[in-house]
Amino acid sequence: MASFTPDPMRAHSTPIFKPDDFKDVDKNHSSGPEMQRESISAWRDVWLRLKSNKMAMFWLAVLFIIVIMSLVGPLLTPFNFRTNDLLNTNKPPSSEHWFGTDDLGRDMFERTWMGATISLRVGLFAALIDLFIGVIYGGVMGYFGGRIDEIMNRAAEILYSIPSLLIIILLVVVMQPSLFTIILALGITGWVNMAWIVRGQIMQLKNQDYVLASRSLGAGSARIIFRHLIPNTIGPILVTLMLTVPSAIFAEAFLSFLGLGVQSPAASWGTMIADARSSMTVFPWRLFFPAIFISVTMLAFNLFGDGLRDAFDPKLRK
Amino acid sequence: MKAMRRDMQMIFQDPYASLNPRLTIMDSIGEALDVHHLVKSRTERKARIGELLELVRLRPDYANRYPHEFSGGQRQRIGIARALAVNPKFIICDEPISALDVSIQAQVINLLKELQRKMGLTYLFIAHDLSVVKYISDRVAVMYLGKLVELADSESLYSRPLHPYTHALLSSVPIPNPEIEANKDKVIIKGDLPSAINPPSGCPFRTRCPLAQQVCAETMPPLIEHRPGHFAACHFVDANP
Amino acid sequence: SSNNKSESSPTASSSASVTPSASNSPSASSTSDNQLAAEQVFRMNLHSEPPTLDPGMAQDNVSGTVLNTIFEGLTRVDKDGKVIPGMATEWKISDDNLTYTFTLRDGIKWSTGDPVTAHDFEFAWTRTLDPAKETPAPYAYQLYYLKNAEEYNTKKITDLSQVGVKAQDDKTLVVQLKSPTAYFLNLLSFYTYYPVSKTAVEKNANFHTEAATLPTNGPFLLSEWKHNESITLKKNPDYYAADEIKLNEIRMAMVIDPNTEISMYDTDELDWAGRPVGEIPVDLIPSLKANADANLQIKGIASTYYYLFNNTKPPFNNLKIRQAFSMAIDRQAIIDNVTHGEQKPAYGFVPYGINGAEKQFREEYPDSYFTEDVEKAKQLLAEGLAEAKMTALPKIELIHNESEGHKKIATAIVDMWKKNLGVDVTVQSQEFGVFLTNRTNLNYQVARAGWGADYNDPMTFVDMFVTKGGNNDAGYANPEYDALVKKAGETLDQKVRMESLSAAEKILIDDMVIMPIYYYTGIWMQKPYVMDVFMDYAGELNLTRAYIAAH
Amino acid sequence: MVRYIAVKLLYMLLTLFILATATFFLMKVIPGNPFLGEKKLPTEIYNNIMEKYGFDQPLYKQYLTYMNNLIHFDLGTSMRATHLTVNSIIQQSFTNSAKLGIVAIIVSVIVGIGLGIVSALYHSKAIDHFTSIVAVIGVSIPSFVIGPLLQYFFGVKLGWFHVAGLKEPLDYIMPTISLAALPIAFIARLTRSNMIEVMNADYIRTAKSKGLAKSFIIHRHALRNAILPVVTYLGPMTANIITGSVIVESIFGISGLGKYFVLSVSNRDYTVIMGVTLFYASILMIARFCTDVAYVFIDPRIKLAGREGNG
Amino acid sequence: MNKQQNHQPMLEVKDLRVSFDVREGEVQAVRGVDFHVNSGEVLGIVGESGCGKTVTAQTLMRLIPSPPSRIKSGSIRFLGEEILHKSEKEMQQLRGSKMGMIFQDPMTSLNPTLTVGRQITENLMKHLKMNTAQAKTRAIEMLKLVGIPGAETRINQYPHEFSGGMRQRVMIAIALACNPALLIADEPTTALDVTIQAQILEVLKELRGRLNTSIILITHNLGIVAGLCDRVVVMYGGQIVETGTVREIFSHPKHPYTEGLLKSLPRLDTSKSEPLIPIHGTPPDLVHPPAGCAFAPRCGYAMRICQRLDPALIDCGGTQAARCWLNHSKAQEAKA
Ligand SMILES: Nc1ncnc2c1ncn2[C@@H]1O[C@H](COP(=O)(O)OP(=O)(O)OP(=O)(O)O)[C@@H](O)[C@H]1O
Ligand SMILES: Nc1ncnc2c1ncn2[C@@H]1O[C@H](COP(=O)(O)OP(=O)(O)OP(=O)(O)O)[C@@H](O)[C@H]1O
Ligand SMILES: [Mg+2]
Ligand SMILES: [Mg+2]
Repeated sequence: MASFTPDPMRAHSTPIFKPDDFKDVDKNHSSGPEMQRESISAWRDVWLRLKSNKMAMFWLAVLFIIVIMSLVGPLLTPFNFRTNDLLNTNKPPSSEHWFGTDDLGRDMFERTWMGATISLRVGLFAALIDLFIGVIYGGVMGYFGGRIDEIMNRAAEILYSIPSLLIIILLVVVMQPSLFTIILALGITGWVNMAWIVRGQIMQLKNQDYVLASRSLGAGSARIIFRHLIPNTIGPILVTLMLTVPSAIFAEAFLSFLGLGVQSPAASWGTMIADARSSMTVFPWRLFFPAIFISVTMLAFNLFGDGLRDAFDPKLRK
Repeated sequence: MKAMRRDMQMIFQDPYASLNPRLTIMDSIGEALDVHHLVKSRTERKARIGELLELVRLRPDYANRYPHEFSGGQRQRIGIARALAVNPKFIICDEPISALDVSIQAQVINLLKELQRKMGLTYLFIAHDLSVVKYISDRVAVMYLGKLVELADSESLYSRPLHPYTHALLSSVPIPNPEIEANKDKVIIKGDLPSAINPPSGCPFRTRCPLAQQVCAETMPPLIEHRPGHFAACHFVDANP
Repeated sequence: SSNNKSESSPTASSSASVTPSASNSPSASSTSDNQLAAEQVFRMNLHSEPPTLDPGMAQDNVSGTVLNTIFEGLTRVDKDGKVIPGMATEWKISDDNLTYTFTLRDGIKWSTGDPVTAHDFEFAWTRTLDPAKETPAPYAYQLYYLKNAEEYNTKKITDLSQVGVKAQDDKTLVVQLKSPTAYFLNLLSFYTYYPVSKTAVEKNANFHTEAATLPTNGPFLLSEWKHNESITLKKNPDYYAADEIKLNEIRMAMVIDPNTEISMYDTDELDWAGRPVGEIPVDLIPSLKANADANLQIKGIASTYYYLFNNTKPPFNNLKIRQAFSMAIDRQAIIDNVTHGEQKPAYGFVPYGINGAEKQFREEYPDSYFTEDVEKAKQLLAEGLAEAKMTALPKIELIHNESEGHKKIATAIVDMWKKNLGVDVTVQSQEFGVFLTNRTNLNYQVARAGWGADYNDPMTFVDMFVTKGGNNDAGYANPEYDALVKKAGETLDQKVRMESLSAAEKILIDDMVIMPIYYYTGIWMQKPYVMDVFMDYAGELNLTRAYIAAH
Repeated sequence: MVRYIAVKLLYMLLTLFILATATFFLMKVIPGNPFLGEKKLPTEIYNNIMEKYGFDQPLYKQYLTYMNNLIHFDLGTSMRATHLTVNSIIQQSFTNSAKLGIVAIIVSVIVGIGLGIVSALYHSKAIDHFTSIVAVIGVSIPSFVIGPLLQYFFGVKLGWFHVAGLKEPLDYIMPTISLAALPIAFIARLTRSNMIEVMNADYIRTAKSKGLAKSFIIHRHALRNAILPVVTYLGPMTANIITGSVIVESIFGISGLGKYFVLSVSNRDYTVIMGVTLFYASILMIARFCTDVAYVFIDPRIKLAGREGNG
Repeated sequence: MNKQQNHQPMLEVKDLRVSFDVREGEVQAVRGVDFHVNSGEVLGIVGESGCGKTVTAQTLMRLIPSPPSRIKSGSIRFLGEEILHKSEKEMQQLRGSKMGMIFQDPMTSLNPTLTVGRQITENLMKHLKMNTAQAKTRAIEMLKLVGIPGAETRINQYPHEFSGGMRQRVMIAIALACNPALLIADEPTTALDVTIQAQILEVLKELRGRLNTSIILITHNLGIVAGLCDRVVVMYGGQIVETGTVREIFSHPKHPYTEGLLKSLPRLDTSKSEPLIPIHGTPPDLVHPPAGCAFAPRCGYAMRICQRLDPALIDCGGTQAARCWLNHSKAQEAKA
């Protein structure tokens, strides 16, 4: 017979028997404690998993701090983002000007946080456009396929090919510069990449059995796209966002050169970097601070995004 | 279409692939309820899902898990629960119990039969396990290479199979008794299964049929009613032992 | 940008007399040959592909920079700005100052070997004026000094023989002017007046598209033209003064980015960077000045940087408000801390470097038309508001064309207005085409502008703001001013002309039609071994007599 | 297949037509024209020029004329550099851009995918974070900063490469890095993200059960299933990179299409704008088409759109 | 049949415990499993769905992903060497060549983007160092062996072009390709019709006869167990509840669960009108396994001790042992 290891239970079994141990149990016993645990929806589940990811939460906190600083940062110094001090131009960081001053003697600390409000908003809106237009457009293209795909694809290609410079110039002519125009300008073509990425993923996923299963349950296309396909594309979607956001932040700088974005003396990280680039070897701090904050923000966003991605991936349980 | 989808349901052959890996089974089963608005509140939804899971002998507290956290048989049962969720009238069961242990098979079969009795359900039951098929079916169709070769009520088919393929099938069923199994002489049908891409001329089974003759290669035998309600497609029905 | 690239750049400023900046004068151009480096190659950056190398079609300083070295007109201008003979050895001017008779040099040749004749000049000029030309010449108006040139070009007459240029024979060219023009000989050195080989054009209408088919008559030949990449010029051995030409080769790169240009200069890939076609980034100027190796050069050029007020719409249809704005800024502070280019603060419109009757115009008539005075400005603003029956200024927007330098200046000025007058002005940077359209259509309140001399006379500035003048983007209309300009245009008496022009300028500034800011300087770097490159009063480069000293 | 390609071509032509129309009108409604400058031309000369180019005609007539020329493959000559035909500009600039672009694409694909795989394999380990940081810096620092920095350190300070131009093979290094930094980062992140998912798939377990080496499993089994978004991205990216980047071309003094195109917009060089736009769109569409075809090779379950619908 | 008790068993598993970490806690999927397989022997594993058969099988090949799984204790000795101490590289040498596995889920276990042919040939090329042509010939042979018609063309098709049963056969072909010494077959024939099933079983038998391959066969089909296996292990709730030779188990099951299993079988001779007799109740919660016998709540013979104490495997004579208090001498006394 099989050579089983001696069971410890067996060795000590005799003394622990009770007298009535070998009597039959009452037949109407309950089938054990039925512990109906709290039911958790998938979204809550994602959140719980995210919460337990220390790295992700750390970077979320960093993002949060940057947002807070963009609001309170400007209050921390006696300076004002627009007031020139022509006698103190291009001064390196000091105890007075923590991040130094720029070419018009304006306090860089002040301007960095002022720039944060604009750049963060631009990034946020670009991300929203990507999510709402890009993902949906791509989802519809990919899922329906056939002629719908062909036509939507072509429309996207046209939008993507029209020189954005011309569109921006047109916008300058017909609209006042404002955050809205920035969003509009970025929104016209910013989402196309996302749409294509999502389309590709969905073309790959839509042949999966679970889509068929869901359809046979009577689920509509919208349900299949949003509930089944898009959550399974979350990885590439998050990654694409990470490309969109900094691109939008720099595109905004470009817009402001053409009269659409934020206008001097207001600043954004993008315009600050663009302004500082010609003298970056001479006054490196003017480039350094906005660049480092964009990088840290993007890093936070990405590493948080990684955590989010992992949280969405049920197979990656820690 | 949606209404029809509700009346008609399908249990998929591959339970794992037919479950969305990113949805908890609560959501996968709940989807059926949501789509057809079968529940009014969250608590009702939860209760109904719990009920369904218990029907297929899964612990309701597994509801928050994801498909990959289940065993093969458990997944298959989730598929069944999902199909039952919408109270369909007609269910296509594509090998619904192949991955279940016999005890749970028995439970599921009992369940299906009970539902059939209570609600007048109709099943199209696709299976390889002939004993199960016999037990659950009223009528049985045997297919070979995309063609129907025999169709009869199950009693008649099992007691007096007409087609040589059916015959071979029945004799291949493994019997859960080591004594019998050891001594049984099976009709292991010889020859390769022909390709569906390039099916043989005439009767598709002829390449493996012990009775095959010239005529089988030339003409496809029609499906003929040999006895009342018992159809078979073979040139040599009578020659069949 | 198109017509005059230099004027869209704010980095340059100031006047000829400012900062003698020992730029390019190696003690009295006396060059003993043993000082020459073995390799006589000069490398510069041309910024971008020249739009054309057809002298008749050119209108920009990139093309001009190349054309000036490969072609030569009837006259040349020497390093001191004096007109000296070029293709013509001598000329006679009639008493009414309307007819010029030129005699061409002997032995002058096209690079094809054909002789350069008076017919080539006649042909070139009339071709430029031809209104039916396949691509009309934009700079045809540079020839409007000739009799009936404008009429012919604008199709008022069709008879070519009435136009005031005629080759009497191969060697003699007779030119008739519409009216006496004091600076006509000077104009003849400008590229629109260059000759074009008649035989070449008749053979191949696209003669100007490739190096191989473009005949030139200047000190250098177009040896290689890689479109959009580079241009190489070689010394022309047949040039009549070939012995004066030391450089064997001029290589022109086409790099747009100013920082790259400077890096190339730093790594000895270029001998010259900056003015006239390039631009030194403002932020780098202080450090370059401090760095002796960089050898930064600054020289005043005849251009003015100013802001236009829209004189037709409130609030800037009110003189006092205009004055308040103009007086409330600190020009010297901008130059010292923002532009860094040693420009001269401008309180008038005509820049330094423009000739007056005897001396420079600016020396004869200093620009002391107004002074900066914050207190007065505040008071004027209050008065102006009252006059205009306003309690506060409306929203004001300042537009400029897209450029880092313009933005900087605008931001500084807006901040001064804010500090000194308490007014909020927003700045909008606009794409060049949009900006020009807005400015032309008076669709602005305050707009940035710059103007460089077309020829060395105050007229090139002052005639701008005549009523309905083509370049009058301020919407200014003043008959008194118009009359003064007209008067100056009708006489050859320099004294009277200058008097009238300065009177007109005074009206212009008293009315504060524009707000002058500074007079440009040209800023560039040249390797210390580059000798005898001259920058003229307008900031154009004369490379023809340059050489590379041994180093 | 022939029919399929024919239908595709028809769609492409239609797309080009719509694009040409849209660009034409867009170009015309925005202010400015090729003959504006700080110094204005005298009215008569200006009008004469306008008349010569037909700009005085009603817009629809200009449009018809343009379309007529287009149908005859006549893109015209540049309005600013009148000595160059649009065809020759595209041909010459594109060659320059494409040379650099192809190098950059190859580098970004190889490095990007490599980094992505490494990240995925060491998911949540230090090296993953490190590559993430590198990738994020790649997208957060724009090429107009990377380029000059490289130029400053390797060109000016160390003197290893020419600051501008592509005179020697080594000169490709700096512009390639500037051009490829962003795609590398993006490709790495895309690869990583999908790779993590794929590495958990059942078929990878099957592959492991065969005793295959890890590297083999990755390149044969995992990569193919993870690569789809990278291929998607490669379509437009290829179109963008081989037609050149203004910034990189300006910084490194390369006479490419990207630089030329931006110049042509500010000069309102209508014929060039149009020609380059159509050229770019054609490349984009071809690249997108190749992407779609590549999908089918990568994942046989995907059916080409236009061949078979899916409701 | 092959009584090889004296030999060192080919595979020996001792006190294997595998858990999964989920939010609610730890799913103790395998809770102390001991068994061995001799060479040339077919060991059947049957048991409740979800009782840990697949987890056990995958642990044998170290294929279970970790995290989320954890091997908490135990040892797996294969050919005398400890599997759990091997490096990933060493495992690569074993897998495919010495141990082959047929996975339960044939749909997701094949790579959708590679042709079936490639998926079969690659381990041939790796372990048997065949060249492409040889491998291809062999792959076609294997496909024929498992009864796939038109193997020559099928080899170039992709998994999604195959029916469920065919994919399962491809999986079998992959596992068999290199003639492993130990074949772990996790429900290899669920999707096959009986004729093909019979054919596959013949192949397995032949393999064992010819190469002395050991087979661990996990299945729910007791008929197959009866026909093919030498010994059987019955699992319930992550434990082995009964073990013995096929005959012993089928003729006189010593554990109520085994008994229940055998009773709930539908047979060809079962009448339609009588309901099948399933085992009532729900399987145990593996996050909080009961203190006593896991089967007690569902057991018709449950005694008080069953709810309190988990029994050990108790010898029942012959090679049979069962984890049930009923077999304890005291219970027999009490019953008597
Ligand atoms: N990744 C996982 N996370 C959590 N629990 C898991 C996971 N995988 C399996 N389980 C649980 O472990 C137990 C054993 O699963 P296993 O797959 O071994 O069952 P099985 O015996 O193969 O059943 P079947 O016959 O249904 O295939 C099951 O209860 C299952 O729910
Ligand atoms: N997408 C496809 N492309 C090509 N052939 C296919 C495709 N899907 C199925 N087939 C072929 O069609 C035939 C029937 O497949 P089907 O899935 O209906 O088989 P089945 O009867 O369900 O078999 P099983 O019992 O093995 O599941 C098979 O030969 C299969 O190879
Ligand atoms: Mg299993
Ligand atoms: Mg099937």
